[in-house]
Amino acid sequence: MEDSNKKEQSGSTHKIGIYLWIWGLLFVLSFFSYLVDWYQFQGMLRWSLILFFMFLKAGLIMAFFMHLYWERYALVNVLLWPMTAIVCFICLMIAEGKYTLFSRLFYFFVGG
Amino acid sequence: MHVGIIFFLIILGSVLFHIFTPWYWTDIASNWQGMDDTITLTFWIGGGVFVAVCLFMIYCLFRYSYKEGRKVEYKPEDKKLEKILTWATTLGIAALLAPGLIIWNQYVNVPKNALEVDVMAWQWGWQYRLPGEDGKLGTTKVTNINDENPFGINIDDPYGRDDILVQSDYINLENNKPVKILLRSIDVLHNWYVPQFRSKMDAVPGIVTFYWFEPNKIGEYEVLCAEYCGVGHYAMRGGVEVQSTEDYSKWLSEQETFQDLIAKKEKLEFESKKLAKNSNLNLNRNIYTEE
Amino acid sequence: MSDEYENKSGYQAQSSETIHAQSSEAITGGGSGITPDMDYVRPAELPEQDLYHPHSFIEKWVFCQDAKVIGVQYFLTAVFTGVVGLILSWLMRLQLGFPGLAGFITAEHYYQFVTMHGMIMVVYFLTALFLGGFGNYLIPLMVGARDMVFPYVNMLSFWMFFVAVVVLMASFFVPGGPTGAGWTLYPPQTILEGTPGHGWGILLMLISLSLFVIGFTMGGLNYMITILQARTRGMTLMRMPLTVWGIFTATVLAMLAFPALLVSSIMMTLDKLLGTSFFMPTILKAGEVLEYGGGSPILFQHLFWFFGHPEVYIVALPAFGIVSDLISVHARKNIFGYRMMVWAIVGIGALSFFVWAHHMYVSGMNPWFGFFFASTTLIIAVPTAMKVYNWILTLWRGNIRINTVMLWCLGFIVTFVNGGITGIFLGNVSVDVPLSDTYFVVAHFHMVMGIAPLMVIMGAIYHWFPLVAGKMLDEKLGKWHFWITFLGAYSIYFPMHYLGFIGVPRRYYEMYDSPYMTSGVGLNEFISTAAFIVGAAQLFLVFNIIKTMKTGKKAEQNPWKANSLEWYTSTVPPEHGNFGDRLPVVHRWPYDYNVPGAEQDYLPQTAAPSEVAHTEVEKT
Amino acid sequence: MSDPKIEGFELEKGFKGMAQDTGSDQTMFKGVHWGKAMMWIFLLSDTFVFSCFLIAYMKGRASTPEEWPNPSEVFALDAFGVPVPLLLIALMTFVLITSSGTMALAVKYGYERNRKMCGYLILATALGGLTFVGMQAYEWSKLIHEGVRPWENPFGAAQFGSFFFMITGFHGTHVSIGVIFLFIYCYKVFAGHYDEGKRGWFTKMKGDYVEVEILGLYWHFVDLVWVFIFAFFYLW
Repeated sequence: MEDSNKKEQSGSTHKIGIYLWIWGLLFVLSFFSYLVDWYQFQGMLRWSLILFFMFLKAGLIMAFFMHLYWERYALVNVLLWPMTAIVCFICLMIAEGKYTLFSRLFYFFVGG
Repeated sequence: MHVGIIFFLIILGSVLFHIFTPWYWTDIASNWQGMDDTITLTFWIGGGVFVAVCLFMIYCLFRYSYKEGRKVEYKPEDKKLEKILTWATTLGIAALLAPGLIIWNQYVNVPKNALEVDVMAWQWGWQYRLPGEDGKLGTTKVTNINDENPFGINIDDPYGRDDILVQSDYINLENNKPVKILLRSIDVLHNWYVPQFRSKMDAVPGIVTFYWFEPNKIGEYEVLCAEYCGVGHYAMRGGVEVQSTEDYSKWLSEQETFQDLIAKKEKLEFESKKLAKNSNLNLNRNIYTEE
Repeated sequence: MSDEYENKSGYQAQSSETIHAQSSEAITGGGSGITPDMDYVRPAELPEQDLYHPHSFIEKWVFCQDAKVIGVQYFLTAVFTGVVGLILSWLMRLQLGFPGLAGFITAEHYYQFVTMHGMIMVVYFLTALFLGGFGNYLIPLMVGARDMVFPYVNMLSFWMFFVAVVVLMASFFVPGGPTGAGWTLYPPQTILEGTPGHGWGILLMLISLSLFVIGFTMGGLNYMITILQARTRGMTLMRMPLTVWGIFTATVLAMLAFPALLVSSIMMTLDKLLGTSFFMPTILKAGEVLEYGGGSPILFQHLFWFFGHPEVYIVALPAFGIVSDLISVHARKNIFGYRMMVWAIVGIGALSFFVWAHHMYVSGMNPWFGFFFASTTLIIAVPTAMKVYNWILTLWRGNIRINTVMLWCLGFIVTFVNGGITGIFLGNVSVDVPLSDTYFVVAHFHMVMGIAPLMVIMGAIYHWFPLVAGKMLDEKLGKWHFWITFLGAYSIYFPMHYLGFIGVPRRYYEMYDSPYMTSGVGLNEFISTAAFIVGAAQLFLVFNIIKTMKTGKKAEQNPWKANSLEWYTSTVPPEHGNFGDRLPVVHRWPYDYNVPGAEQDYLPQTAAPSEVAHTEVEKT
Repeated sequence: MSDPKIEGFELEKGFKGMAQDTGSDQTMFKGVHWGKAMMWIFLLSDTFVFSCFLIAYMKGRASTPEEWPNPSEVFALDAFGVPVPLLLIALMTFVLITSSGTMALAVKYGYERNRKMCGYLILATALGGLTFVGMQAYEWSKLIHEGVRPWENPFGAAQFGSFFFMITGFHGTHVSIGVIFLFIYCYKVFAGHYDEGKRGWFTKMKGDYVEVEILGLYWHFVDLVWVFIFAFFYLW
């Protein structure tokens, strides 16, 4: 175990530049997503911008700060595939939330 | 040897039990014959697989029980056999799934002419509400519920005024007329279930759930609560009586509407005010404290 | 050697269409001639694990870091909870079969028994027993590791589980008693008056569950990393015994499913303590509107079953794995379709995250979900059926030892197929409508995830007892134990399905006043009687163990003539570190039984190709 | 990190490499330290925890017929007499990303065995985390002053407060735990435990700079979760 770590250490560490770059990029992206609120974009534009910046930031943190970009695919895939279950859960809960809201509005407010 | 025989007797016993069981479903009294048919189909296919698998296992026990020096096959896999089995199973599964989905499609699509019945559940009892002449139910709200308004109907909803109120665990339904059960609970989960109708759905507080059926056999049936709802769950029973059209309309005409109830309460209040001068009669009997 | 090795070695085994992995000959690039390269297995990537040996009695037996001791600790604690669960089930059957006979069982008590029985059996008994007990004991041995990779965390895991059990048991003694909300804990009734134990009982239950999840996470990390990162030389994933595959996949499921349980526990605790309304809509009780509003009870059900359905497979997959190994060893034949079995386990595990709402067909969720979940649910039936076929095809043309272990496996096949078929009824959405919430469901899940895994547990106990204790359990007592348990359990749950057909709802304290239920009286009496007998029959095992420990025959090193690594330890029972000075080197899969040309009817995983060069090990 | 060198074979890249790793013996994640693999799997599990929280929040918010409070107004902060929307949240995000950056650099210097730099950067990260927790405490007390409670709030749907306190509270707990460990590791780095491979207090495992990376993974994860909370709770 120890040996393998030493090997890792003797292997290349990354140049400091890449970290600073990503760091700066994260600030800029956070600032942009803040501007989405500042200018009060509404509707699809707002949501798509929020999601875009969110995924970009998350991706940068995972890829570079957490070194996933340099990891071998075995690890990357093990970590990312389970997210499909979450995606499925999210999609179904969106449908469920809408259905609940419809039921509440229809039977308790609108009627007919 | 005897092991195989005992296992064989178990399988034989299971099949015989299934054929001669005195415990089987009650006579169906609604349009959901399709559910029963799918169950029967599943029994044929599933039961066939069960018997086949077990008999094959028993055969292996007889044929290949331990013998020193028996020649054993060494064949880690057999692609062809595995492929055949996979496809056969997939086919069988598809044959079961298809009717299931078709019937579910009917189950969630309520016919346009269905009579809406509002079933209100609480710990531990039921009461029912039918639409009046306008054919529509008024909207409701849990917080509206009080002595004057036991169903919590929104007073300003024009559809609600003529709603017919059945303050009883028992309700009558018209034979051969589709019914859309709208389930509503004011406290916890319940489930309005009549085994003969084959259909059920939970009543969930906070939303209204629904299902439909068409009763097709005149008679009285017991209503059971099929979702655990606290200590009184097992005692939460009600009843349905399916009647012919004449009997049903006679029964319907005897029921009071929300309008009647309001009028009656107002009259009662007026009189009680007079009475109150003489005695402190407490009319604030709350139906929900009864169990 | 090594060019050839680098280019053609193990990594082709994965992509070539054969199970080359089973034989090292593949690694040398084929050829049946004896060459020195034949036995080559590449050197260890990692240095030997740095083990911390115990220095005192407490470190050796209480806060022990040896996975084998932890496994036994898990096992015994889980069995203790199981006994509590068994007694609760007796009390329930007493009430159901002979109502009024035991006057002290009120409706409140009955519902408390139901709830605690369910929760204990599913979570604290079966999950802990399979993953904590068998997992801890067998994983390091079977993959050829000295211990779990994080022994200290592993020890914490057990003690966290122990505290969870203590908290759970404490709820029997708090005011109001344990919760009686049903093991699914559906709000709103769980935390409202009208449900027994809605105060302290439910709180302790939620705390205990959270502790269990935290404790399990620590254990689960160990199991996963040990299997992924600490295998011995030559042990590829495709050479692992199916037991390890089953436990591994179940652990992955647990790591991903328990979070949903943790979240729903936290949210419900907040609803109870702080008066938040995550799951609580506006509620009118006893004429008063409670201070809740706007929450959704169905949300809880989704979260719960997002955990709950994988949980079913967390119990089932280790059982699948273990039974595969037992059948193969005792039928003296390779497991049929090993790769199919592995993919089936993985596939079932992955699919289990997409089927949860089949528990909720009649819950009032969005009705269109029915189509999606019925389809995904029935798709799972295909890999499951493949596993069943492969078990019986393993028996076919084998040389079957009909001993106690094999009997339990046969019992498993019968009960599992039975329960699996009834699962197709319940998974198929519109067939589920008349049957859900009736005794059909109770019978189904007891058959498929109660009795079937229990059969495997018993088989596993008879199989591995010689390894753990160094003595052979008595066969005769074992057979009595099997037949009474199996026949009894089958006659409990097989007829119970038919109660469900009549329409008897589950969770009824008493049910005989309805006209179409009265016919069930005799059946219920019969079921209850059988339940008492089956429960009592477990004393055979207790007696057997006591007798064996006192006077039993000493076990030889590898009494079943099995191939997998746990039987090739330096001592029996294995000591801390498992394998003595040198870790074993693996050359083949663990199912080389009755290989043509071999002298014995088994080839251990450690047998090097050059030692058995004259055999015709399967290459295609 | 970068591809490890393993005696006995050449590592392929990409999906081919994945097939190679999966089919190989001994380890599946080549060159990945046990502890690091453990932290990754733990984070995967923790992702599911936070996902469940956020999904519950989404479902709760989507299905409430009551007005959902406008976070832009609720979380506004007066700066020089002008209400600036989400000012505090923006600052918190800034602090957390800053600390994430320092942590990333700490990991880098750790691998270069630059004890001093590594230690100072961990210290900076810990202080950043502490600032974040402090700001969160301020935010909570401000909202509580305004009448927001877990069970009700003056702005609209009651679930707003419930989900806010629960999710940010759970995230805050993660940050706090992280800060505690950062201080411990900071001490251990400065004391040179990782240079000399000193055994840990409890686990008796030999210390190594890889532990800094493991802690770093946790800390970046906390930041990662904040990205999602920021988007879904404050901006949405």
